[in-house]
Amino acid sequence: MADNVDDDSLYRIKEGDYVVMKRGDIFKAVQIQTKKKVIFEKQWFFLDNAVGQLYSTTFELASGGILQPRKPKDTESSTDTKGAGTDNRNIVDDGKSQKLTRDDIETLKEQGLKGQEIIQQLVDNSSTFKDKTEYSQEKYIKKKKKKYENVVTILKPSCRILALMYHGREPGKICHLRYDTLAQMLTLANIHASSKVLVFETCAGLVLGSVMERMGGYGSVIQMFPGGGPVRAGVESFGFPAHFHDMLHEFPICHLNALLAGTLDTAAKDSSADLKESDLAAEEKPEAEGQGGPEEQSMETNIGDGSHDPKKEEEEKRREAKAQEKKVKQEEKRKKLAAAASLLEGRNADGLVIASRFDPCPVLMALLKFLSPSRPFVVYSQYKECLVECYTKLREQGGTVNLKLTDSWLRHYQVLPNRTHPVLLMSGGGGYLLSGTTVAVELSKPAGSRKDEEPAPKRQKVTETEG
Amino acid sequence: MADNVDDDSLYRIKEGDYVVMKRGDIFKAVQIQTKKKVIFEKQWFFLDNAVGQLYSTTFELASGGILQPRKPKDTESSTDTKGAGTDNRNIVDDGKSQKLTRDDIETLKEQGLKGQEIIQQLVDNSSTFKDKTEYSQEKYIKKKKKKYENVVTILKPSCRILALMYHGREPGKICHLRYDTLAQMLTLANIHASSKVLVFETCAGLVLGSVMERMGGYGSVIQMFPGGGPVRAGVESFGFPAHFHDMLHEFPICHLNALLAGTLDTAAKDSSADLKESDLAAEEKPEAEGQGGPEEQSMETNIGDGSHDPKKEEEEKRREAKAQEKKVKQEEKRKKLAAAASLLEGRNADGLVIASRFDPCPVLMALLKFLSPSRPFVVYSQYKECLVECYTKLREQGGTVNLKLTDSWLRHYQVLPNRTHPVLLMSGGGGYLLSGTTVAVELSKPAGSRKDEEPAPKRQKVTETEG
Amino acid sequence: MSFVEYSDCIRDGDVAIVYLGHESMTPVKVKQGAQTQTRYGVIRHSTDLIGRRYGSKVTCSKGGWVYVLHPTPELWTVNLPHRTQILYTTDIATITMMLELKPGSVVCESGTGSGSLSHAILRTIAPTGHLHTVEFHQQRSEKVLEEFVEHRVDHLVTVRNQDVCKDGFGVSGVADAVFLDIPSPWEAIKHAKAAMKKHGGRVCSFSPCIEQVQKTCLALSDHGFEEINTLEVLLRVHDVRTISLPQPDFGPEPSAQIQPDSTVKPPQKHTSIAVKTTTPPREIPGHTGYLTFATKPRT
Amino acid sequence: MSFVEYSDCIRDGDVAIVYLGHESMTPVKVKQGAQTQTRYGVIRHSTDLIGRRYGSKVTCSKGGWVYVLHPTPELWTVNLPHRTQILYTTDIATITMMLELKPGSVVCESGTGSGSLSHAILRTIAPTGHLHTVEFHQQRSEKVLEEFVEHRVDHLVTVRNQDVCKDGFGVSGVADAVFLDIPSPWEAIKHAKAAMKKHGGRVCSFSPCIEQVQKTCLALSDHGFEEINTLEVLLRVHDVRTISLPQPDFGPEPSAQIQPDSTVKPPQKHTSIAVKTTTPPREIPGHTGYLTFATKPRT
Repeated sequence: MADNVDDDSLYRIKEGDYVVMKRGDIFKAVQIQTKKKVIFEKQWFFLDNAVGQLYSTTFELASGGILQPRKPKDTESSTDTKGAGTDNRNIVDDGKSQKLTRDDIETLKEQGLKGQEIIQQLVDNSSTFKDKTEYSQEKYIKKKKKKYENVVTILKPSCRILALMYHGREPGKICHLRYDTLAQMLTLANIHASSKVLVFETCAGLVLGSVMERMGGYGSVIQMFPGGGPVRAGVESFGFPAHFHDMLHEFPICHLNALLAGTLDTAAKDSSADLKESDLAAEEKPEAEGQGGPEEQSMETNIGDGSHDPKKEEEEKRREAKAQEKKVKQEEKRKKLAAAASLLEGRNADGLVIASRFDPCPVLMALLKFLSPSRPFVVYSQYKECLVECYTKLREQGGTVNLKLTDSWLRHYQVLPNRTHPVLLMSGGGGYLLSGTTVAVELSKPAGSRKDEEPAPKRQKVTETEG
Repeated sequence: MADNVDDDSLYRIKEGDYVVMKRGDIFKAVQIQTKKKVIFEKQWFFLDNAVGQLYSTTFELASGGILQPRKPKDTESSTDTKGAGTDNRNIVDDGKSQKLTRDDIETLKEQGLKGQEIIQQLVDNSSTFKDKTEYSQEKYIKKKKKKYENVVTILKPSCRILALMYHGREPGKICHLRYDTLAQMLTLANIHASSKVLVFETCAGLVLGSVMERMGGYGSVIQMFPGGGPVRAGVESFGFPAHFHDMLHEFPICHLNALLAGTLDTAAKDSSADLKESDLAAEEKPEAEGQGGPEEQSMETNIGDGSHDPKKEEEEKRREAKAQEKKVKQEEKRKKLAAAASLLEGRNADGLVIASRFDPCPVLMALLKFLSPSRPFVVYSQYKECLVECYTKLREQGGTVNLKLTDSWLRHYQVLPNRTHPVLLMSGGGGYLLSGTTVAVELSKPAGSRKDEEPAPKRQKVTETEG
Repeated sequence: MSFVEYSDCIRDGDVAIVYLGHESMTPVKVKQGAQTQTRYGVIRHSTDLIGRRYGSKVTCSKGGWVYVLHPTPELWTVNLPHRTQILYTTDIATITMMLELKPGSVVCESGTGSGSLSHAILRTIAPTGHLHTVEFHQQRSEKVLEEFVEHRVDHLVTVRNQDVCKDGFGVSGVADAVFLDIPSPWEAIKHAKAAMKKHGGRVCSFSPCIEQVQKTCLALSDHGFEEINTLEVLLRVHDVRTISLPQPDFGPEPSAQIQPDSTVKPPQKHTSIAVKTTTPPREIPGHTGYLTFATKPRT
Repeated sequence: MSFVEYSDCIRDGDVAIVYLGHESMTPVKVKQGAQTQTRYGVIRHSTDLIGRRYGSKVTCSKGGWVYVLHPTPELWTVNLPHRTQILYTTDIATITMMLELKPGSVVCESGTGSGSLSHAILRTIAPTGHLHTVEFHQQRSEKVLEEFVEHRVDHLVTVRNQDVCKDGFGVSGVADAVFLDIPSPWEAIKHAKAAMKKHGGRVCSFSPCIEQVQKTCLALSDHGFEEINTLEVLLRVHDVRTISLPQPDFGPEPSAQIQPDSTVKPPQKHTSIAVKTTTPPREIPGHTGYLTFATKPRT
């Protein structure tokens, strides 16, 4: 197996790449920047030496925060734990009173538990801890943990890795969407290349990025976003090639009513500038409960407090420059909005994915209107009650079939000779999904489009008869 | 191991015994009555020959519905299926397209699936069924099923067996209470001998009987019952010795408000007969949604339609006799009611178990008042929402600690060499439990007893201020 | 129509899914002049299907109506003719993510079986990926290829009729991912490794029995695979229902002065309240199989 | 106080459970003159506990208060000093029912461990049953006997310090039920059989690993046990919560004439609605052990 340079060049880490650092099963996304200190699991180091190395290389941490590629043979072997005693509950020696086996601990790591959490597990599971007679096992484990603490593997990001990372590190940022639930969403929504997909999410961009990965740069994705602007930290972490971003469009939901009513004006005429100014101003507001909001506000306050008279002119200049900049930005936004609006106006999207902290029912009802008939949609919520409401509304309204409210149960296993068992801890819940397929809305139904409105008097008459 | 006659006499089936018939894992409760035809799994036979035999004996069905004890060596062996191929999905012969293995089927039986349901499983799992090319496996299974069809085992009833029986045959009658959930209830309520336990159930008596079994005839059980009378078919099936029934008391919940208000008059004085008559009349009403209700009504209607003049006198006589009978019965009822009321009046019960089709919240709130402090209670509901309401009310009201809303997940396993796996079908849900412990109610709180009422005007003032 | 690209209208030669009602569907090969019998009467392809929009309501001869749906791998999974045990969407979704499949991926699969997973793989790796699928059983491999042609995905797939444990996948050094659903997956691990790219990739083995999993994990470890992880995923369906909850009758309410502090509201006799809830089906799948994933490192 | 019978009032020598708050309790040996430190201050046994009713609210020296609860096997299980891994209430409840325990049952158990299950067994078989419990580890067997005395259940139990796999349970032909929680249960099956009544009875083995289950099932089958059934039961806790659900802002609502048929109600800007729901804990026990039950037939 001689090195093939052409082949390998695709897999080399470059400066500017978005990568994922891995230790045990702890992940952290980071961009490769030379001479920049990164902190991972309470240790700091530089990624400079990773540049030029192959992805999936494991590095050892040397002093001064220097990474050194580990020899390939040095991979950890688990053979030393194979075939050990089944459990030690009835062993005489009280020192072995830790109910977690080493394998259990390894499995905990596999699950993505942090070292500290593992130590907590050890304490919780130690029969002697309460009696304070023995800590040697714990010390052993700490040693074992150290072994993991001086290595880091650099991975190419993927939907799998980022979904595992967010679920393990910051589940709150992704509405506690578990990786297997995300997997169900991508499949249930039939996400694939060359389609047109609507995404509404407040999952840090993880869901949007996963949809984009599955579309491979083919087709279009329209991100429907709430508040001041789309959140996409998670999308960046995927490290997509530049052309992937060409398929990505965005539309602020604060214009949705206008779009549906046909009153959204996206043409760049000066005459209508006032209207659009106000329209666009709405977008400038920071997201109601977003992370960035409060920080921004406090910064503005500080500037206000520290302003002096002599600096006023300078400030005015700056303001003018800012205003100009703002105008250019607004023009860009206007174009973007027009592009997204024209994609939506056909009401012929191929799929809809919703996963947010917002009440899903109004979101679903509004966005379903943009789908072609016979297309799948899927809504995620952390709370079953929200989806029960969606289900009920959809059944009342018609226009969908194959409605299914589900969740999934996920358990990992430790598979080792003579000590195979499910992992002792599992996720309590991965959230709920409502999925279904759109169908053509009956033309005679009142829920139809504007074209076929029945004359109002006739309809009233029917109501009267029924009443 | 010589036969010990003294020992065995305890285990012999007697006429009049309540027993459970078993085939595979299908159970049916029946009373041993000579010369009485019983029907089990669509076959009829007589239990006469079971009398005098030991419990747990397996019988073969001979012609004419005669039972013949099977030779002890004739137990079914599963060795023929040991170590067979792991699965046959990729085997060439299309005839082996049944994805359920024989072991799976045996396991289905172990789970309590009926023969018909197993056939359905086979059909569902047959890859060729849809294509209608092959039925040989099914035929084989039918043969296999026949093997089970001519034997029946007679068991002594127990909580375990009856809980399995009801869950498998008539889950609707026991509010879909799964056996493991019942097990949790008995443990969470700390049911044991020599305590005083309140039971409110509409589970055919299964829950009541299980509580009685766990109390072994020591202590008292007060069945709080709704509607016309306590339902106890399930209690009979336990076949308790006569003295067990001495500990069982009953109280109709339609008198609960009167009992709580101290206005329930259970003395047998003629002067208050009117009041009590009406009180007791309330009990005579058939249960709102009970099984017996509609039938009874239609019978009355028939009698009314078919009545002739010459029969009127006879009818009147009958009516008088009935009235006399009714009086005696009412006197009995009055005594029973008085006994149960006096047990309740101390408000010092040791445990409370609720499992019914009624809204559990008002039931729980009313019955909790009869518990001593520091006593456990447990409420079952098929629906989580009901228990969320109970939880919320209890948290508002105080007087309880350790509140826990749970359900359990139960899965059976097929354990066979080289083909160990969870059983392919599992129960979708076993219902929900809310459990907790009572504590002393604060005397200063408004939620306390009658003694410490605040003057009404003061309280109104507070309300006004808040408004 | 194709299984990897949506069309708006039904054309001659399409495969359409006729939706008859709750959990009742049937696949139909659309053919000029043909007709399909349903419980609601006849559907005439020329007039009722061809040229109509997917998702349309079609009225059958007896006056009943159906919806005609565009096929997707997920609809196919619940409607395909079973020639073997098949993989269902819950496992398929997990496999797709954990194997890191995406447009352009090259995948090896064995056995092909009834093609349930194959269609989902093809949907995900189109338009630039390729599936090499190996099926031991000749008749089955021919049948599935026929379906790939009908579903207009045959340009993305190569079907091989051979024994993967003996002969491997027929390719080497090309696969990003390998999937095994065979009785003895441990015998195919070396072939999986050989089929995969030098740089590495992901492998998955599906097995119903734990003993198969144990042997497979050992084989994966022996062949240098890393991040070996076994999991099980089960779908839980929640049926939305409104239930009627009878209220208990505690008898006539004593006057309010006696118990002004009671938190129990006066229950109305013989009334009941409606509660919106969900109930699980009485029986649900308790096991499909264990999914074992692993990473092939650079070799 | 006893673990098998309720008392109304706290007496000298009792073991009481002090409830400090949500999921925070501690067992206290009540002793005239003694005092117990809590985070809310000191509890003086003579004045604060003895003679008070179980379930009372007790004010501590710092002004905080606690509840004093009557001990039950279930409260003991969550408060006992761990000397080994213990069995929890969900498994205990299932074991108790499936072993058909009731007043009068004679039970054999090994190992005794920290006595979590033993207390639950004793509660159920009192006042006429008996527990024979075997613990290999001498120190542990002495400690648990001490506890049985303190808990006033020692008249119902015999503790033996021996190796059940070698020496059995020390009784024969008396047990209605046998419970095994040892590393090699298959080695103790013959002793379980010998300890059981001639007429028969029930046996249960608890094992964390599937390999133990496989060997145990084989041994049970070899020794003529019937109705061999392995199951797993997991508790799921639902935390009751009221969540606040933000409503999306779709911008100014167009006049009603344009879309009179819209089912979407005008969303109010920056509002949210409250929803009562339950959430699972982030992590829950994913496995305790497999429970294998079997019936010993008449021999």
